Amino acid sequence: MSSVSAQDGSIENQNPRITWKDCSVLLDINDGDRLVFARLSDGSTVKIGNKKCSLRPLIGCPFGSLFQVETGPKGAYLSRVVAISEDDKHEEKGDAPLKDEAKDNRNIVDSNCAQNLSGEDIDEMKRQGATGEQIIEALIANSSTFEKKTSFSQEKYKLRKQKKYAPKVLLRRPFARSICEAYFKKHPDRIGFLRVDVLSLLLSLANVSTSSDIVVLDMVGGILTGAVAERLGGTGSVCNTYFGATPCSMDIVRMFNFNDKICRSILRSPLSDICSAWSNNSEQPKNQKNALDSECKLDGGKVSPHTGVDTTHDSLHVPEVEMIQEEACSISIVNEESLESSADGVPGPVPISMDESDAFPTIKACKSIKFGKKATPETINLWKANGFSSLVIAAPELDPWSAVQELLPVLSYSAPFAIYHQYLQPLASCMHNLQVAKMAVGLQITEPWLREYQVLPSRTHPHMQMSSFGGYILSGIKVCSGESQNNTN
Amino acid sequence: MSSVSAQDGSIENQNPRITWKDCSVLLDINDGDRLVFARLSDGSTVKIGNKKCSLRPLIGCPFGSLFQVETGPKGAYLSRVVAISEDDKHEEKGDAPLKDEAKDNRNIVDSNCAQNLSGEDIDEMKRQGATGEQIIEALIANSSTFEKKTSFSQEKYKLRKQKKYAPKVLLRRPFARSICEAYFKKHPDRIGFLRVDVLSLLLSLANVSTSSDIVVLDMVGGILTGAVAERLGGTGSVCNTYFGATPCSMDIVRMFNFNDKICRSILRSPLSDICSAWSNNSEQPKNQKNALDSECKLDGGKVSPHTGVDTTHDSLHVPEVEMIQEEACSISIVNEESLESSADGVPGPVPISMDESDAFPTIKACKSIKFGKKATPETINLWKANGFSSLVIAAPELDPWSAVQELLPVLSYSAPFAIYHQYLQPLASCMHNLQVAKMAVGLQITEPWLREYQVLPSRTHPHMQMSSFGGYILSGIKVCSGESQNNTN
Amino acid sequence: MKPHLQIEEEEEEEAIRGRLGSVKYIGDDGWVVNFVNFTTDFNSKPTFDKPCSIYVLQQYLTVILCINFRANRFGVFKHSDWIGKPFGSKVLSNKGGFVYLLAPTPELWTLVLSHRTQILYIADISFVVMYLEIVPGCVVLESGTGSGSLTTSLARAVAPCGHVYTFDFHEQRAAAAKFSIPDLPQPWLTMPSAAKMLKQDAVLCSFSPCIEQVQRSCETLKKDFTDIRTFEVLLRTYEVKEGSLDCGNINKGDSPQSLPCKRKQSSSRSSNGTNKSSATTVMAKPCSEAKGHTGYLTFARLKCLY
Amino acid sequence: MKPHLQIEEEEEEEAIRGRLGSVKYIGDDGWVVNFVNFTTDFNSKPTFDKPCSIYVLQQYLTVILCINFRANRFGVFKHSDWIGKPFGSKVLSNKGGFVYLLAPTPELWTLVLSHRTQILYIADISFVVMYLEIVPGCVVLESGTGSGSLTTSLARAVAPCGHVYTFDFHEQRAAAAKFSIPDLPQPWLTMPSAAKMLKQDAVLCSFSPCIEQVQRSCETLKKDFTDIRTFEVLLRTYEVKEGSLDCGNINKGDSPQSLPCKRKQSSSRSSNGTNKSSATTVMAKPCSEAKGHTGYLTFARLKCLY
Repeated sequence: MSSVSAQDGSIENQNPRITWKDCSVLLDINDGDRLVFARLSDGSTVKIGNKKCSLRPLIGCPFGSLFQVETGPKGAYLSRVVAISEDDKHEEKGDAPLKDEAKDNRNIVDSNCAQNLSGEDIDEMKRQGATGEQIIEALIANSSTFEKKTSFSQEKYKLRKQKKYAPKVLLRRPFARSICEAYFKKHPDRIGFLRVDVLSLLLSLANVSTSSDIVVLDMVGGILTGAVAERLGGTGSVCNTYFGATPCSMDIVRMFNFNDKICRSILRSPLSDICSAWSNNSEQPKNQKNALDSECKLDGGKVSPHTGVDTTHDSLHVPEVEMIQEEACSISIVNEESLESSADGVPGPVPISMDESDAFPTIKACKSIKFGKKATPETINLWKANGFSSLVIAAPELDPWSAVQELLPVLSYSAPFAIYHQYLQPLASCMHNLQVAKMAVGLQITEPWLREYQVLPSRTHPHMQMSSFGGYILSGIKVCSGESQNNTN
Repeated sequence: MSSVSAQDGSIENQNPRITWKDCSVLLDINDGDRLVFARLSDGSTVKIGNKKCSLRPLIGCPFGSLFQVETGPKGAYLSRVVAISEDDKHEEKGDAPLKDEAKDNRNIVDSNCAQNLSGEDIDEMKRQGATGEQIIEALIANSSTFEKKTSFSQEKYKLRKQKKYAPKVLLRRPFARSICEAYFKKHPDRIGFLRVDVLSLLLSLANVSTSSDIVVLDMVGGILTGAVAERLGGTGSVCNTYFGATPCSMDIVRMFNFNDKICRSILRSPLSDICSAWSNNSEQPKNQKNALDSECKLDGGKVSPHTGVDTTHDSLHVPEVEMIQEEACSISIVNEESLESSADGVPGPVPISMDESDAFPTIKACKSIKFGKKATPETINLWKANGFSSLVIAAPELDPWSAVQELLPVLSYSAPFAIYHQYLQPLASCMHNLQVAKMAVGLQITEPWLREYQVLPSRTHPHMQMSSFGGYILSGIKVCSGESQNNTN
Repeated sequence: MKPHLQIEEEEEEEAIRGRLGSVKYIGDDGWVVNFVNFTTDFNSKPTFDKPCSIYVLQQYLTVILCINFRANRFGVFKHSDWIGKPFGSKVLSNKGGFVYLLAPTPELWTLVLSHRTQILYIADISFVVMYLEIVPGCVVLESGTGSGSLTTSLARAVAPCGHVYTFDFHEQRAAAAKFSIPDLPQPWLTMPSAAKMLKQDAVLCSFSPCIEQVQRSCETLKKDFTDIRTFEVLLRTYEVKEGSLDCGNINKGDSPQSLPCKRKQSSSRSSNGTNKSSATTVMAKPCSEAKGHTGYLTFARLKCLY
Repeated sequence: MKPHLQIEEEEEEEAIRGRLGSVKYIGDDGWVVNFVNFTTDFNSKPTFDKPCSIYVLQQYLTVILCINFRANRFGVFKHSDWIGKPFGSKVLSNKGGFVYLLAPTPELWTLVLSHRTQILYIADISFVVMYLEIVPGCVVLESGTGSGSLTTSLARAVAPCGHVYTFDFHEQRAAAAKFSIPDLPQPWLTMPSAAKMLKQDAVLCSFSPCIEQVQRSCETLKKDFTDIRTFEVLLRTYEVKEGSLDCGNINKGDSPQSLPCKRKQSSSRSSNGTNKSSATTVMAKPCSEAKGHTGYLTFARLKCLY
């Protein structure tokens, strides 16, 4: 099996392949050593090493482009690297790694005096305008041990020097995958230690699919809400619910390049509103299910009647001017520098930084694309008419059974649910309670295990360091506990 | 790193490399398809397929010998297979698997009519005295699809036929490793699902080493007791303790080919006896530790004074005639057939069978090598003088903290302990209690993960089916919780 | 097209035009699968000798459509009783046995297949969809349809307006929806042509059971692709039971408490005369057997060349 | 010989004749290793340019012997205070800090080393000793001493009357007791000679970090060995904490209960006005980081040829 995906961008500009002004990007510096979220503008910059580089050269470039820091008359700037065809490289190097199998490092004594080039020499080269590559070449030429090393060690040496003297910046699309990976690598606590394979399994097990109405309890910074919305692509709706009166943060949704349609599909509603709507009328959603069936349309661009969230914008229930500013988040233009100022007390939501010195910007001004509006009573009633099609919970600090007891009733029958948790025992208790109450079938607790490999000639092995834990998932399908013989319509 | 082990049998005939009459062996039939424990005697037999073969030809053969079922004038018999040098094989086959890489099975239709040889034809061949190999050759010659198969599929085909028509029996040494593997594969419930890597880790974490006195709570059929005794090699002692009045079964110890010395090092004692001995005198064992130090000898054949179990036999505290028959197990000679009769009601301990039709024999008569004698008060006092040097618990049905509370006091300070359990939560509670009470340091819960690989040209990958769980281990080191400034002797 | 994804070879009872139908029987201790019929396209009748497009039409699944499921050991079920029932309903047999009627999902489909031949499992599938960054509107090419287990998930992810093109090289297999690991074609042969078909920055995934295929694929990929990464995903499942652990009767020695491995008995055994009581709790542990390996997933991103 | 197994390069305070000494400092949250001195042989002074034999002399460890451990951030410890104390004692510093005096074991030795360079870990070591069926009296040959982490465990298993012969090819490394994975020699070169030295039915083990080494080793082994099996062993550790989960304040909406990922706060937060109370319990979960790979262990049994 091999699969390839290519987007044709048929959904209105949702995931274009070329950056634009004000778009959100993920900068991968030196092969994952640093990961920085940024918004591209004429004024935004990124600090690499001790140099500040403008992000303007990145605007209009395809995602996937590689840049390198170069020094011009006006200081450091990012310059696009043209990919070298591997054909030439290959012929040149051949299977060198195999040839020197018999070579080993037994005679190399690490004395720290193998390098004849001093720090001053290098500084002098820089002053004279030497490129990173030239410095690396000089370092190799002046190393007394380089030639004795195995080609593997030589590569390692070069890579180390490249990272220092010629850092590379890869322009990446901020998708659920890359955002989750970036957070898991740098700040796993901010996404509740949710690993990307676990997130992907949550979405599968909850059957997140087009035109669904998905209720999420997202206490993992918004990564879950964003990932669900990305999958829905603006069809259906995501209801981000929360206990109490204060919504959970979903700052991470800002990292996605969501268009208007997707932003509008992300709604918030306190659990109390939802529960009270359901309890006002004790009728089960299943009773309306068939009635609504005839209204359903396949076409993704049409009205999705069971949600009230219109994908073509004209039947929106709340006029845009009525959006409650406090509860709606907005995507705004700021540049990478804003971290420092926000750390100094600029008001706004918690800044999300990926590194001591890197941050995704805080909100300052708004060219507003809003997401996370509060759901209106009308929307809630439309949700209620059908019941939610799936439930996803990622609330590391919450007892799963408490949440499930409140949230399972708002699901339609046969709707799948998936609950992420870091601890096994609370999920086990929850599963046991669901079994005893016969509220669900297909219950299982799973734990994915992810391993990455280094695949190199003669040096293939799993990575030596790995994440040994990504979390547990309890999943199941809600059923009618009684026989439904009498319910035929 | 590469290690090789060769035994020189310097400990009095403990692990000879050649079988003898009455020795216990593990028969590996068709590459692990069946595993049978048997005791070699003139009359013992093993049933392979529908043929009963005498085990007599195995007596006097080196462990590791391979046998094949052949049919002679007096019926089926086991005949030793002389190993073929791989040199010849290799030249002949070359790298065939690589050559037919482009071949695949796309044109093979499994129609079940590819074989032209009927069951009657094969029966007729057998009547005419054809060997297994001849039948296999005939099957290949009469297969219309064999030539079209990839060499990989051809090998698989041959192996399948070989297992059916020319079954092979490998004569293996019954060591802790092979016994544990055999049980885990065929009857994991009888050893509490204790996987061999977990057993090995238990022994390491408990620092099982020469001349130690190890207290074990073995509710896993005796595999733990046997493994510990094997490591001690007759030095020191194993105290198999138990709750209540009825000892736990340690039938599996019979599978080991233990000599007299090792058998005598395995003792039983109810926990109540041990605990009451300790409480009779509240002095801590640490106070005697230094006093005994000068008596210790390095030489493995000498008296091990802190145990009372003498490795040279002359200072044994209980005369052999006084051995309590009910509590001592014995190794006896029976043959593989005895399973059937024992199933029909022959009295004796529970038979341990590895298969529907295979069994390790029950006790019938005794040429008695006894193990598991009840420890005398003198022995218990000697244990008490030093404290036990380690504790190992494998009691799947028991709450670990209950057991640790009783057993930790009988350990000497700085003694390591290791507890196996199938459930995480009870071990977590136990660990937490030990931490709070400051009874131990270096506490950790670990879970080993074992994976086997298929390594074949162009077909290397982990085994598709694996044991995904071998159990958890809680380990730690007992310490003095108070400052011991005043205890200097 | 129907034979491709139909896995039970019983005859049809009713002809249902192009709708998804899936029935799962839930036994006392988990899933027991009796029948699944899974037609994936509504109007067209594509065949598998040429690439075809597959949609998963979730919106249409409000009427239960089931065929060929007549009886299991718990009795006979009348299908006419089922039609029109809401999903999630429990329906009874003549003997009082029951089944739940569930809406089909790609996961249920995969679960059904997992009882049969080698397929991609849910952990791999989920990871592939996520890693390839497949969102509505994407166009995906799948080489090696196999059982269709990945196909249904890809289709779900690209819906409503994307496309999945899928093909298989094995005629009989495409018809029988089987796929066995050692006979897979060499993935590296397809990679240069994949590179030509892909858009810039598109991501490729190759699933290979053996490490040698991975080694060779990675070598080949280096020419046109970058960010080549190889992963393995496995799934561990846990079993949950209610039970208790014996807290022992340690000092008295008056009640026989030998505890050989009789698992069934333990929780009901009374421990008399102790001050330790063993309360019943919910206990979870990993299942003992698991899929030890499915395959290696190699991902690569097409280089940006202009 | 001492420099081979001594890993801290501080000077000695007292000269201790050939005894094992190991001191581990136990911090508030686990092991912190300050010093280890580990001399493995009693009388001889073998050097590592020729094979030597190593005994672990557990019987002699009733007097604590420590050197070079003078001070840590918790204060200064007087070594003369320690001598003669029983193992397991807690001893205090001038500032009230404490250490426990523990008898050394191969596991403690390995634990100490794990803070430094690449070595064999306890799961691998345990499995190797078990799989090679090493019992008292065995004679074991170890090629590639490395850090000595396996050696001490082998020595423990063969004691009291067996022998471990060990050697290393790297002069400086044997002296510095380091060993780094990619520079390992090719194990397949030593296998034919190993086959000549081994007794019939003896078991060989080869530890290789890369799969290509395994593939090549297995090819080479086929000539003289049988039952060739390759394993990988990893260890997952669990962290235990006391805590509680929020049971929420679901319906009222009157108390602010937004729960972003502030882990520290959660257990102390009061949940007013609910009938659900969150009791404190002991909770365990796997540690997030682990050794993802150490190496492949290939075992093989010498063929019976006579």
